Amino acid sequence: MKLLYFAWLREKVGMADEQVPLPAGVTTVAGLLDWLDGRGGGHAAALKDRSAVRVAVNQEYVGPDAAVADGDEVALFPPVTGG
Amino acid sequence: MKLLYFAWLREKVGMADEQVPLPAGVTTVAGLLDWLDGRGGGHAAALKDRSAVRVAVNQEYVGPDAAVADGDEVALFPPVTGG
Amino acid sequence: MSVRVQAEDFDVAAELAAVREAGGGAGGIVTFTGIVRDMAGDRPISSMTLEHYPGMTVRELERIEAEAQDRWPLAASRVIHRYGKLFPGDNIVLVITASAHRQAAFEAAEFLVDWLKTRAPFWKQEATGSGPHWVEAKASDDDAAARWAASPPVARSA
Amino acid sequence: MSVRVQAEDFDVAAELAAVREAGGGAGGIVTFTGIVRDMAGDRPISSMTLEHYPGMTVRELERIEAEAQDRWPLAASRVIHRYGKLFPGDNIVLVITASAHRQAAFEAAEFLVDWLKTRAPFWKQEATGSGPHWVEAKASDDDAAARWAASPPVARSA
Repeated sequence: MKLLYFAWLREKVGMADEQVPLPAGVTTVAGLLDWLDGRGGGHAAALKDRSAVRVAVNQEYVGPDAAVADGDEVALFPPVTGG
Repeated sequence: MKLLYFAWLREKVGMADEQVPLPAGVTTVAGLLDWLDGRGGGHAAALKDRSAVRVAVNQEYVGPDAAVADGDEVALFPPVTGG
Repeated sequence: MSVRVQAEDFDVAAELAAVREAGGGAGGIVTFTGIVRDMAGDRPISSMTLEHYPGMTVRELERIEAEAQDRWPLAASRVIHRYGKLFPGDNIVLVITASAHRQAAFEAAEFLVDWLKTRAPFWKQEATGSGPHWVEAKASDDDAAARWAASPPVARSA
Repeated sequence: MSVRVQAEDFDVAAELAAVREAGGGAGGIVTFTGIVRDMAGDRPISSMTLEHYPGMTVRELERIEAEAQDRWPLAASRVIHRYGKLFPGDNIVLVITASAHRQAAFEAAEFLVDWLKTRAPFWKQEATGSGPHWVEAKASDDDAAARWAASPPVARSA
């Protein structure tokens, strides 16, 4: 699956995107965030305050219970500030 | 006093403005309208439906109880439709 | 902070640039352009004539604008209203409001348009196939204007 | 009926002319122009960088515009949002709505701006004397957007 990071999440993670295989046992957004958090370092720092993280799967906003599958594009970012 | 008529009130009265001395006994807008109505003809036709007549004295919107005095500019017109 | 009543057309871009200049650090600018329609209900309009009360119009527009300035934190504003003979597609009225708070700019612009429609001494006469007729004031315009009687200004961040 | 995401500036007058052309007999056009401010609170801003999510932004803007079209009787509309490095006074965003009903045009424009601020995947980073910092989302923007969840469209006459 493709992971994308934006704004300060990108800065904390230390990269704009990465390709990872679907981690074993991960079926939802919440599960994916737990797994990323478990990788420690920049990922853990970026996910420290989970309430500040928004997620889009295949470019659609989703909640923590949404399903993720291999091949998905999953984007993590802070609340938007455009307009 | 100077009387001004606008829009269909002007058309019904048959003139855009006229100069009249303050009629005897007239002290309010309502009194002035009664006096104008009593002149008959175009004036009476224009004042037939009093609820459709708006009045400004010296370029300020006023109600029927407002005072009128000699030298005033009194304008009669239908509800506005600009904008 | 600027009202005009004029027969000639106005240039929205030029007015917007002037408000932008005057508005300094305003984060949002709202513009309303009112345009002569080509239909009155189901009758095509060939032209429209706007009569006004010259002595009173500028004065009333200034009052309406001052009221908007009192109610909302506006960095700049502009109201221009045309009179005379106009054709479908022509500009009639322009309202511009600039504010650091976008909702203030929106509300003030809406307020100005609502008040223009119910307070500014202009009368529209439309020329249609069945002859000229005076446009009747709409109760909905009074309702729209009445909204502002009780409502306090809101100033959320832009 | 038209959204764009672009690095280059937009010409408000040209966009307004295009909406006017597309809008046919629309009696009212509302425009919102969002501009880079020169201050963030009490700190002067030297520049601002807008990051966005290219795959998702146009899609989300189209969805927001379609929602506005569903809710209000719009004759035409336009949404343009810039990204990249911008300076105080630069244009950021443009929303235009045209409708026969002025209140519909106003409400739809406000709805579009509110939704842009809470749904469109853009992030602002401001450069100030104390270095670059990411702008934080405002609760007031969520409140503004939440207004539209329950409110039915209104269509008084223009």
